[in-house]
Amino acid sequence: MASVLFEIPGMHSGRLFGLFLEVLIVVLALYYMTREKPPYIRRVAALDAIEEAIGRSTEMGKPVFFSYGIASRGFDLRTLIGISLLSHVARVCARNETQLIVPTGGSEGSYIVRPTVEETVKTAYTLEGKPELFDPDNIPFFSGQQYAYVGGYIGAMQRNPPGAVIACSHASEHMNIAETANAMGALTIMAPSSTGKTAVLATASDYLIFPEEAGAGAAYLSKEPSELASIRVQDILKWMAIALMIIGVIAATSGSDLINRLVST
Amino acid sequence: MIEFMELSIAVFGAFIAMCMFSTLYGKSNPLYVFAEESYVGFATGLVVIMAIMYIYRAGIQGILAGDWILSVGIILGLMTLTRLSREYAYISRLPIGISVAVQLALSMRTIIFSRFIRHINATVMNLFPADSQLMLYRWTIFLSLIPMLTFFFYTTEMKGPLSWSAKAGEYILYLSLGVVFAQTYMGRLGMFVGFMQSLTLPPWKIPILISTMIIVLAAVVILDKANLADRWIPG
Amino acid sequence: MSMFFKRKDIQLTIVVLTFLVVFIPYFFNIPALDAFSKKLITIASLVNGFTLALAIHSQFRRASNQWRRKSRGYYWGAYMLICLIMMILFGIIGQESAPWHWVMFAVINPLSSVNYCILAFYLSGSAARAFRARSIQAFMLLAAGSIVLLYQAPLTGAVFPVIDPIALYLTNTFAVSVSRTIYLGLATASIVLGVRMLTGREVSFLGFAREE
Amino acid sequence: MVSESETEGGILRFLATIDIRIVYFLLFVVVVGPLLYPIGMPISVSPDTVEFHDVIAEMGPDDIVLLHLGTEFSGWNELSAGSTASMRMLIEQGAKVAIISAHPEAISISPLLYNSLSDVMDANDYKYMEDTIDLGYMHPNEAAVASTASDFHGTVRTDYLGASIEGTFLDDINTAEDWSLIIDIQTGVQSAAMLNHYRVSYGAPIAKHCIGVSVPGAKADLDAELLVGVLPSLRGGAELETLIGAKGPGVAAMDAFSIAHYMLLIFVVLGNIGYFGYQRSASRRTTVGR
Repeated sequence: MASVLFEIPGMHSGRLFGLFLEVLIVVLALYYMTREKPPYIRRVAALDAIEEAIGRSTEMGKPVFFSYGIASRGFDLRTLIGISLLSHVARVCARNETQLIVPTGGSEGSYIVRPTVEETVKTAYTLEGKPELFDPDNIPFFSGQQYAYVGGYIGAMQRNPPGAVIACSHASEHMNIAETANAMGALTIMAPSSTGKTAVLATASDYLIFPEEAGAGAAYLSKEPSELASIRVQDILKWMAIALMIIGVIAATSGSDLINRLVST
Repeated sequence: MIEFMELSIAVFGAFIAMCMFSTLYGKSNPLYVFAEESYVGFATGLVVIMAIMYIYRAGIQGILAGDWILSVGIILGLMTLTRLSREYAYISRLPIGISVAVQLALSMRTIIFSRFIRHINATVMNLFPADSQLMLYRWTIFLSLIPMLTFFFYTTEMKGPLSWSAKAGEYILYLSLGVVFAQTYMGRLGMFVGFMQSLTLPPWKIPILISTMIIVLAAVVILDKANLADRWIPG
Repeated sequence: MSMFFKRKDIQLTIVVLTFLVVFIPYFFNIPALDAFSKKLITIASLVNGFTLALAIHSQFRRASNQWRRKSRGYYWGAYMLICLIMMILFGIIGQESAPWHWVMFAVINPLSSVNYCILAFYLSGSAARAFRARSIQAFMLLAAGSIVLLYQAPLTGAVFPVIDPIALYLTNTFAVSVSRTIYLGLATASIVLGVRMLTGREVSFLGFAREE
Repeated sequence: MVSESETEGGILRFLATIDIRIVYFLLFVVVVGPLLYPIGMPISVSPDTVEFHDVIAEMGPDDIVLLHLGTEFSGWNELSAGSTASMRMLIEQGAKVAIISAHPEAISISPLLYNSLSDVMDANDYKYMEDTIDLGYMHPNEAAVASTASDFHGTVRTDYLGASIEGTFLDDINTAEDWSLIIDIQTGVQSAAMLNHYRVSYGAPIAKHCIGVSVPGAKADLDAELLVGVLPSLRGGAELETLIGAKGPGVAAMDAFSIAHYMLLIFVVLGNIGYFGYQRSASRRTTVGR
């Protein structure tokens, strides 16, 4: 760690730039959340695959399995992205009158998340004008234990072969789900939540949604200002990171550690 | 002389492990369900007893030692139990809200350092150090990181140099994922090798392992061929 | 009184105040607030412990539903509950007791182990089946993966030392930059999510339904 | 009669669409075989392991080390060799060690660790409560990790069996910065929380022994100086055993480890030959048909 550029009395040393970034993110997020005009957002290819997968299941008369992960940390970023995608998938399924099965459980955090998921699916069916098609038995709770949940999930797929399986934000069980779905002949769309899982699922799924794409996809589909703002602010911060790195590297190579000291301040 | 305890653990442990492995046969069967339901029951029991122990040690012991403010934690914790009732579930909003707010603050106050600033710091380096290997590493990280970041832009139109950079980023991303795949395989294999080692050491366990393997495999095949596998599994 | 718990604005105000109590002393040197925030953190860790009651409740509900409907294999639910209750009893008897020790090593140890190491099989299977150089991207994945796989077998480095620097180069550079790319996006996304929660735009965690 | 090209197509087709269960069966064989009949293949030691070793080697009788068990039984199969070797080094150097579990299953792992090193502890007159303490399951969630980092004695008062820790070497620990070193045995349980609340907030040095899945992320953290050492997977454990001259289960597992890696590579190569050969011959047949 480089030494700090300066210190402010009453503040802990080395935390100023962090606080500055936090405040900047908050201000930018609030600005984009309240702005009338939504930011430009490019089409995410994997989203087309979701529609295609549901369409294929409808033609085959088979159900669609969708899971949002095991929510091991309750309502964290990945789970919320999963639920956001779920509300879209549920609407398309309701429109096509395709059976949608949403396995829940898998962790202690999942107990708190489950009721929200049920509400989300119910709302989607109501918004499509088909509340009578909503069946709570299609949102089974398998277990609060990760691998017991996987056992239930896999068993359900084996008994009721799906046309498509869309699984987001899972932990290590992602591979078990993908492999079983492949074995059952389903079209698999996997949205892993980390680098390691992305690498292994690249070999085991028909369509792969990168961790960041899932977030952008959720925002794109929901058109919800706060989710769109999230994507916009991420891009701005990435631009900022690139700028800091390029300037910093040029400075460091020419003998100045100004940028390193600035960000360490 | 092998103690009965040790022997029974080795025999039952190998048997139930093989029951779990039987899922690799490709079909659900009662032996697998036996292993799975045993795991759900015992593991949930373990988690519960550990949670009680934690509440006792970090909470009750503290209150008994005079740190009375911790009793707020116990009261709020008891309030979360109202989630079990449809009528009074709203009461649980307060403790859950407080708990989420603390987690959020803990994460927000540190993640900017551990997942942003420190990584910018680590990238901002002199690209011409004396050590040639270090120079190669630094150049590679710098030149691979920026295209990969541009690949993940969503609110900027991909035109001109940006689209070239994003394309390069995509190739680098797949190359990197290859490396990550290999490391992931190493991890899972390490677990498997380590586990099989625990079933073969000390050597008196070897016959137990081999016989349970044969028994479980035979049982699964027989159940499948006799169409009995489906009868005893939960529907 | 129930309005206190039911009103979204009151609940959100409490959330924001709690947040600030923990957030501010991390940056500013305010000893009294810092001491209070430390206690609040311990309190939150205790509250989380209680959510386990929801776990038992859900397991009981699942088992009793199976029993009531007499669906196929309904007795497994009862078996699972017996295991659960037995484990709690063993825990009460003591963590040094023989039954506890037996369950930990004869049941939980092998099952927990198999659950994860079975992934080695799935990974091998999918690599053997799907690791194909279908496109330039897939070729890059395959080439880098193969070099590192070769290096990871300890024998290779001992017999062909030339593989080590190449594989170390790949693991020390590309694997680092891909993780860094993900981290930089993750940090910002997490903070924006925090803003959404604190400003009431994401309220599902409080039990309010998510609407389209 | 079957023509030559069709036979070739048959083999290539077999390679391209191999039955997964053959792969599964062979993986069992190549792992169990060398464990039953060890070959004793040589292994090389990587720079990461040397760096991790050097960090632990600096610890002495005045140092208090936290061994953080963020693993369940499954991860322990992969990490036991490296963890035992690390603990052996600490015992031999006389450093004080406290153990905290972050997973319910880990409470039964610490006794395994002590048992496997009981002779080393006896030989070095290393005693429970005087030199080492097992604090049990104290990290169930992120808030709990932050709590032990910022107010250790406000959260932890007894060892795992309820004996008071007052008057022990842990009296010197108040916040995370008082630990000389943290050895984090990780499958991902409270791993980020340890970085955020021990390292970023208090600057405590963390050396991480992690499963293969976490290695890329750990390498990035090592590069960013959030970690002081990374010991990757079972292979790292075997290398550490080799470095300290205490060859054990880690080294013994390396035969199976090597062969299973080669097996996967062979399948990938054969699969690609099958894929290209089968596809090419398939397209040739189509062309002739036209």
